[in-house]
Amino acid sequence: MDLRDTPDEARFRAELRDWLAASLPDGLRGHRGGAARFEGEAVREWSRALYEAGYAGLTWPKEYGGGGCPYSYQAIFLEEMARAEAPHHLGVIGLGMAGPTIIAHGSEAQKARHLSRILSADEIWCQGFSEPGAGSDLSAVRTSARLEADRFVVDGQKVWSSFAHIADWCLLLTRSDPGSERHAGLTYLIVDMRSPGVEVRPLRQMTGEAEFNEIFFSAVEVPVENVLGEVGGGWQVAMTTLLHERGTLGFALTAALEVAVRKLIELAQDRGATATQRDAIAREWIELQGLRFTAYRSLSALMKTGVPGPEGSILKLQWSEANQRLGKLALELLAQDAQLLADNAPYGGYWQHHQLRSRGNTIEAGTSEILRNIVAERVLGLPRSR
Amino acid sequence: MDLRDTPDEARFRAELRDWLAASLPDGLRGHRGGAARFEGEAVREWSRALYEAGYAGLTWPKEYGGGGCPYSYQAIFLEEMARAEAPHHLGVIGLGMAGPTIIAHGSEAQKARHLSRILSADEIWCQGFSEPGAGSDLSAVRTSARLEADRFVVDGQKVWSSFAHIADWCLLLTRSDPGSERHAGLTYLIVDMRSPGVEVRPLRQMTGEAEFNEIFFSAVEVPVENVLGEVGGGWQVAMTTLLHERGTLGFALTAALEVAVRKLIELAQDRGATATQRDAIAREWIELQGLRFTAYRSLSALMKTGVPGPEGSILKLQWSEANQRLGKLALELLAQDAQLLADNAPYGGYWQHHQLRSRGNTIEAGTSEILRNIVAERVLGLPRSR
Amino acid sequence: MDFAFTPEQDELRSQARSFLAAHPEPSWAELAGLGWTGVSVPEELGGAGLGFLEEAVLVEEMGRALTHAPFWSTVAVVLPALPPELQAQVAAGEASWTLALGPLVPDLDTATRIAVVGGDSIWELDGAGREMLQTNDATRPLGVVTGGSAGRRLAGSELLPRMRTRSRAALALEACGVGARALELAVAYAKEREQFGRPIGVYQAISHPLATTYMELELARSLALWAAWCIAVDDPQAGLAAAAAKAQCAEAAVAACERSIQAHGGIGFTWEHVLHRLYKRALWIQSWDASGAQLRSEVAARLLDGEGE
Amino acid sequence: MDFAFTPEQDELRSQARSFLAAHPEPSWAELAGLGWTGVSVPEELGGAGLGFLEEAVLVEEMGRALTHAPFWSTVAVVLPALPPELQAQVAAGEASWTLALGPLVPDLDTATRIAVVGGDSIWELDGAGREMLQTNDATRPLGVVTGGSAGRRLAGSELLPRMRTRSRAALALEACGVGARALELAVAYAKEREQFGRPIGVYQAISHPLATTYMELELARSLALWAAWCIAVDDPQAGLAAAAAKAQCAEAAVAACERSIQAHGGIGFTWEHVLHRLYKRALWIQSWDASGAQLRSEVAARLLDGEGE
Repeated sequence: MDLRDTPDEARFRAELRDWLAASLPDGLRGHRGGAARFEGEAVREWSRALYEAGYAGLTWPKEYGGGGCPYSYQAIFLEEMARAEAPHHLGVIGLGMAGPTIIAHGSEAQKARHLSRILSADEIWCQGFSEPGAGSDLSAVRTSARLEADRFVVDGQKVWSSFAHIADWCLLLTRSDPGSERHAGLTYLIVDMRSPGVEVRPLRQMTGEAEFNEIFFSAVEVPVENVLGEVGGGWQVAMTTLLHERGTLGFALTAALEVAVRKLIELAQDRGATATQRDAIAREWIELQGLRFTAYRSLSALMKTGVPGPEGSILKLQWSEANQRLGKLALELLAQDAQLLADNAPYGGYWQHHQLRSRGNTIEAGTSEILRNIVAERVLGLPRSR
Repeated sequence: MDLRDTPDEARFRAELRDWLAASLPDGLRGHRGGAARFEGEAVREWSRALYEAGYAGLTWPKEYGGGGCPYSYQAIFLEEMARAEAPHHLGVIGLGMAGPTIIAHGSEAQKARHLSRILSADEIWCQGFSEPGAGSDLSAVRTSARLEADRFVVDGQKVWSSFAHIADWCLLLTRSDPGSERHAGLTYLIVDMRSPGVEVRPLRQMTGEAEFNEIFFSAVEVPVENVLGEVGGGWQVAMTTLLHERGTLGFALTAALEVAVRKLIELAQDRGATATQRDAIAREWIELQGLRFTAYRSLSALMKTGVPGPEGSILKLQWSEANQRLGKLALELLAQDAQLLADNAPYGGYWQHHQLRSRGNTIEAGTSEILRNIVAERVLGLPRSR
Repeated sequence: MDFAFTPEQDELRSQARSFLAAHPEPSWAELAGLGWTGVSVPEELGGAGLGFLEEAVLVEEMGRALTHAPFWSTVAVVLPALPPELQAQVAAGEASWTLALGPLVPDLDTATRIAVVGGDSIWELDGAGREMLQTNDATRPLGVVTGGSAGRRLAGSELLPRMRTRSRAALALEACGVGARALELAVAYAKEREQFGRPIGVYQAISHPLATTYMELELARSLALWAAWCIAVDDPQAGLAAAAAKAQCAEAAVAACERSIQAHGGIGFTWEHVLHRLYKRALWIQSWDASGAQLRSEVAARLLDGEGE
Repeated sequence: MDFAFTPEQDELRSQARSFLAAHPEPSWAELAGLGWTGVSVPEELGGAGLGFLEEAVLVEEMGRALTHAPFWSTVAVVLPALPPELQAQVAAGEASWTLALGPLVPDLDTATRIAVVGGDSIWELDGAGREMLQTNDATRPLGVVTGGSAGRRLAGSELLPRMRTRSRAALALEACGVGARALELAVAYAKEREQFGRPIGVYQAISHPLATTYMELELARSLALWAAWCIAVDDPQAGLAAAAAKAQCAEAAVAACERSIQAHGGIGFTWEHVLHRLYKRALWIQSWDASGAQLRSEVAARLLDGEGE
């Protein structure tokens, strides 16, 4: 056990920190997240800069243009990016989900076509998983893909798809066997978002911003060579995608929480805090350290065994609740000023946005109810809940 | 709406308060509850004194020796008893459950034999509902009653029966039809606890005291005239018992909580409290007022419509959690002295006992899980949970 | 001991519920026409001569409906400070009021007149500029006043504690309305929305938090009604009851909205759904005047130090 | 970055788990025979020359087993203050220690020797009377010492903060052991106990609180291991980490026991079941030295006022 960076890790961290200090444009620093993270040419240029410096796809194999680094490098990368308050590479879905799934299940042609363009932010991806009738229950997918000669014809609707409004490609889960039920008969397709019949409508959230989209598919033609994995084997491939989503997610979340806790402490120093508020702030700082070191423990297991430790399954859930408590605590510190938005608001409205946005954290990417089921069943071994 | 006593209620309260001041022996004042409430001749004498002063069975019909008073009198009685820290009448089960069930479903002979003796504490009752395999699921009762000529022969085991070790009679739920399942085929029997084949074993709790008992029945003979209600109709009769248990229970609980909150405030004044502890104490005091006025609202509905308001269903659950928080808060105020028991303990160990005993509050008389199901299904109308 | 509304009060509630459901932004004249703005104004001044319990019914319903009107600021806050002829104007629907106590002033977009505190008196503020701010709860916006000067003297400032007590009790009641509606929406959704082949209300992960919400709201409502009754009969516990009620009801309403959003899943997080507006009102109520912690600190001072008795 | 135990440390844990399951009240000589009392004592003094991480493994396992022995007070608290030859006695199983800092002294029934603080030094207390008190946790009883006088000087009192940090980290680790065992008992019971025709673990009202317990305990354990590592390598954050860990682990263990009791229903509330003993140890740990709130107030002072940096 040694919680310090190895000499190689320390060197990587120091270089990255220097590079960030030199390369991150001032306009992008202190990025508050939300819809702003998709927009503007600056974010795309920043993504390209990350790629050119070798920071895109750190853990991807070198043969596909990645860094071939151990997972700890990705963890360090996420920590330092968050500490610098730098926006993420625009290709979050491509780097974290589509790319790894293509590496695991894709054809050589698919690998050649997509992987390097994902790294360089020349291709932006979105995913098409959730449907209006199938939120937590992914196996209830009804978007249909009908095989006609050398192409699938896709009809249906997806929802809660971030990046869809700027995406070039969609990783789409469809039902290719109309008589099938639940996990069988699903096929995973790579869909060109510029195909005729694809329509994207932004979904406005309670923050007033639109970060997610609905995607409507009407008779969209997808060539059979765009099947990812086997026809009818979509469920297994989708599970790979979700596993990759959850791999180093904990680090990204914890690193972002660290920034928010630091800002909360500054807020309390600026405005003063009562004894009960100080107690709550200390509680959140302690919880953050717990999350951070739990992410380290999970990562150590991943690096030793190739499988993330069971501790990792708890990070998203605990983070989401911590992030919600943090936002409410900040509003309490702001008192009546918490009502102010935009220009009048203290700290540019950071906390007002944070607090409302955080209500989505326990819903998106697996609701807390589903995640508790998963912990109960897969980690504790309790019987499947009804 | 008028939260004040009516002139009649005010007179009743004033008389009761004077009577309590004059009649409650010093040795019984400030009674901490727990197993002590069963024991000693003093409690039995006190019960008889309550009876003689007309305070036993206040809401029972006059024809059965009761007071024939409105429910508000019972509420006032419970409040004043708690404020005086007086022990309850020893016949809690008889007064609150057995008596009302006999009044509703009993034969004339049963009424004549039991009712007045319950009031005078000459008969002490216990109930036999829960079984080792049927805790929250009462319909899983397996204690059998086999009809042989003019008597039932009872075999089986009951558990969590308070007062059984001093009881003269048991209100016993049995399965009289061996082929039946769930709510059918149950029969309610009145069992003489001195019958051959009845054995009572005290169950020691985490407090170190034994407040509950196991009751073992082997070939216990019960005459058929001791069936309460119809043979096979035990479930319906049992529901009457439970309804009566929950009728004015809220008042008894709230009144007891009021005493504990008062003691908590005294403790905080004696020992000092931090700002966070003061916040928690205020929260509990506010919660107590919420419970108290919710009990009033439920009572107003009961007096107007004959049915307790739905608000009443929440009192036991909310009270139990409040009582648990209170105990933990007191231990926090006691700091390391919280470890001390018996003679060394501050306040004679009141809080150490209170805190441990309170862990049973969310389990006994309907677990909080079952009570939440009941609120979800019967009050909110949600579908039956699985 | 009677803790139930009269049939007339129940009737007022059902009238209010149906009117407000149809009119989220009623004009002041419409509210006056219904007799609501003068419900507690004496009959000789054109009011109904009723009391705070009837006002309680109305503000609870306005919370539920997220009514955008200066009813709380006029009737719950400023009315007791108004001389008889100004009370008559309120009853007649000719004037509505708000109180500028701090830099942020509520209902400044709709209230026609402004009261301020200066020295030992409460005055009408004349000739002030108004600037509306972009704020979180669009149904109760805040603004700032600029310039202006003290006009007519309305009352002595010894009335302020009573006004604050009424304000807090009314906000507590509004919070009860907000919370109850958020819960109803969640219950309806849980009966109808299916996942894994069953309505989600069968899952205790959904149903138990909603049961908890029901329980918290009922407890909170008992406190709000206690405070309302104390005000109606001028009970000396009114200030304490209103502080307790405001603390508990605001937090219960916020939690009710949060659990309702969670039960709704993604749809509850959208701009189109009413839930976020209920949530923002609940947050408004929580942040206005004094937070739960501040109110509990007042309560603790009374309980532990005997202050304010 | 490596946050995993070595195979040797894992082996020590499995040895400890099986020995302690069989010996809830081991003699000091038995513990010495296993090499545990001298695990961090230098090899030249008869110890194993290992460090706090190995001690961490042992105290976590002793928490789980509710071991009744003065291991925490001797090894986690007093050991660093002992001169070499007294450390050798501990390693050899010839002496065990407790520290009398306040009126209540832990492990006074089993520890053979007593350390006290006086002036700028830590001393051995000679010739004191011992009186055991009736206390809540029978596996770590408290007593009071009477009379006695300062004997040998053990160390300077500047060691006290380090001793307190070790004490807190060790209690945090014990709490992890207690909580983990309470959770395991609840999970096993939820798989086996049937109600309404199904094992109760299928009901989310049972399974979700247990999932929450797992999550809280894992988070808490990460903090305890962080603190242990800081102590092992003499990291300057050790004091802060130990305060954070003690606060979080004690509360997580108390909550784990409470949820486990609840999941067990009536049987979990009985004297015969081990749960109440786990619960009483968790409460002991929570109340000893400083409560969660006191520790958080230390943490807040560092974060907000820059104290102790």
